[in-house]
Amino acid sequence: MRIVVQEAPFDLGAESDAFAAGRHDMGAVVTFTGVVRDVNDQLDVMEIEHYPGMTEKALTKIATEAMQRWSLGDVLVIHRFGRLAPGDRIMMVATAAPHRRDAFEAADFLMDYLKSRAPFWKKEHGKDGTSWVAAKDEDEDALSRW
Amino acid sequence: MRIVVQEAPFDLGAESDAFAAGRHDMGAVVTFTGVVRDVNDQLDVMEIEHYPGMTEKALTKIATEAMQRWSLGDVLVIHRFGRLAPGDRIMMVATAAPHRRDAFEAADFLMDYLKSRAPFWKKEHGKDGTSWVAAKDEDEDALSRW
Amino acid sequence: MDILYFAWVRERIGLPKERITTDAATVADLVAELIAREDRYAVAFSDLSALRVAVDQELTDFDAPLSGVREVAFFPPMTGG
Amino acid sequence: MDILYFAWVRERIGLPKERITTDAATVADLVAELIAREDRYAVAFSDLSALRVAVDQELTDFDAPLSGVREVAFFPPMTGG
Repeated sequence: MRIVVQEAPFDLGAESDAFAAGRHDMGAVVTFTGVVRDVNDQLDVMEIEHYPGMTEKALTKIATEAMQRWSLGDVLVIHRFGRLAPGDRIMMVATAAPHRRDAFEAADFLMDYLKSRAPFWKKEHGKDGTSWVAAKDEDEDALSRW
Repeated sequence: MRIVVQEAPFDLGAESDAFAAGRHDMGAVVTFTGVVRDVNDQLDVMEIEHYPGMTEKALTKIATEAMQRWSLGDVLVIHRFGRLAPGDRIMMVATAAPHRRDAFEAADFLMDYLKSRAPFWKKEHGKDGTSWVAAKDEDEDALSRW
Repeated sequence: MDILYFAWVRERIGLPKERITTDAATVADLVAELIAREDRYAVAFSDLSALRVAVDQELTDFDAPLSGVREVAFFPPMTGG
Repeated sequence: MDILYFAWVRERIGLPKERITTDAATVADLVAELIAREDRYAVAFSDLSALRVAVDQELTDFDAPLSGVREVAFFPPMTGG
């Protein structure tokens, strides 16, 4: 299990290559990558604030719960903070499991919990000024799936 | 949409890096990678046979259906054939979507259909001789989820 | 018409592909014709529930018609992914 | 006790962190104390349903006890991922 919180970009290709590489007992690897989205060319900067200390604890707790609930060989969580541009990668999770159902469900679970239980906040700086991204009811509701 | 059927290994890192790179309208990217599994050091070679011509058609049909059913920006499917060793990557799919639910569900759907509707067959060459991998009822049943 | 065999069907029949001339109206008729030919076909086609068929590279059923068809393939359930 | 503020709570109160001495028994008591202090606190805490609280870096409720606690943080619902 590896949890990384950093301001710098991460190397998705290298991380994907290295994750669970050479393991003969894991038939399935799932990755999710979150990207700064800007549909109508409105966004200049996505600023991500976090709570140093609690962030690492919260991510570790979520990843540990995933390891307990599914049959997984490994879990990776990388999440950035700071100022990001449209198209930049914000975060990634990866799960490795003997079977695909576990890898998919665990990655899905990690994302639902990361959305609503990891202490990150997003502020958009755009053509129309700045605004904090509001949490969505559907994201909170998604937790009841697990 | 890109469909690749090849004997050679693929570069997961490079593919992950390149897929949907630089797109500002896709907030979510999911990848699934299938790996040759050998739990008890029993397997020497996994031989994958396919039906040239039909394979590409079947994969294109499955990917096209995913693009129609979910809001996706892009789909990638790479599947190898030939002789693979334990730990080798067999195949990958990738999906890019504005929102994570579409990316997850489409990747899950692609895998379920790839398992039972793409003309590949696996033969295990191991310590105890050779045997064709039997299709699992649960894989056929999984199709009814969609 | 080209007939293709894959995986253990190919192994039991002993060849990957053959060209035949047939008046079979459906896949099932073609299977009956093949079974009548030789023992190895009878063995390979002994349990049709364990087999799948593609006609012109599209998965279909054993009652599919064969008129105008160029290629029929027989194989066990697929195990991709 | 350290009190931390994040996102728009930090912006409304105008600082990211302060150290206070309090006899508040619960988070709710602490909030009442802060609201009584100055208008900017009253504004930031005007709708508690829009706020979340962590005590010693664990998400909790507004009725959580504060005895022995070193750090309390207030912030809007999180938007990770």
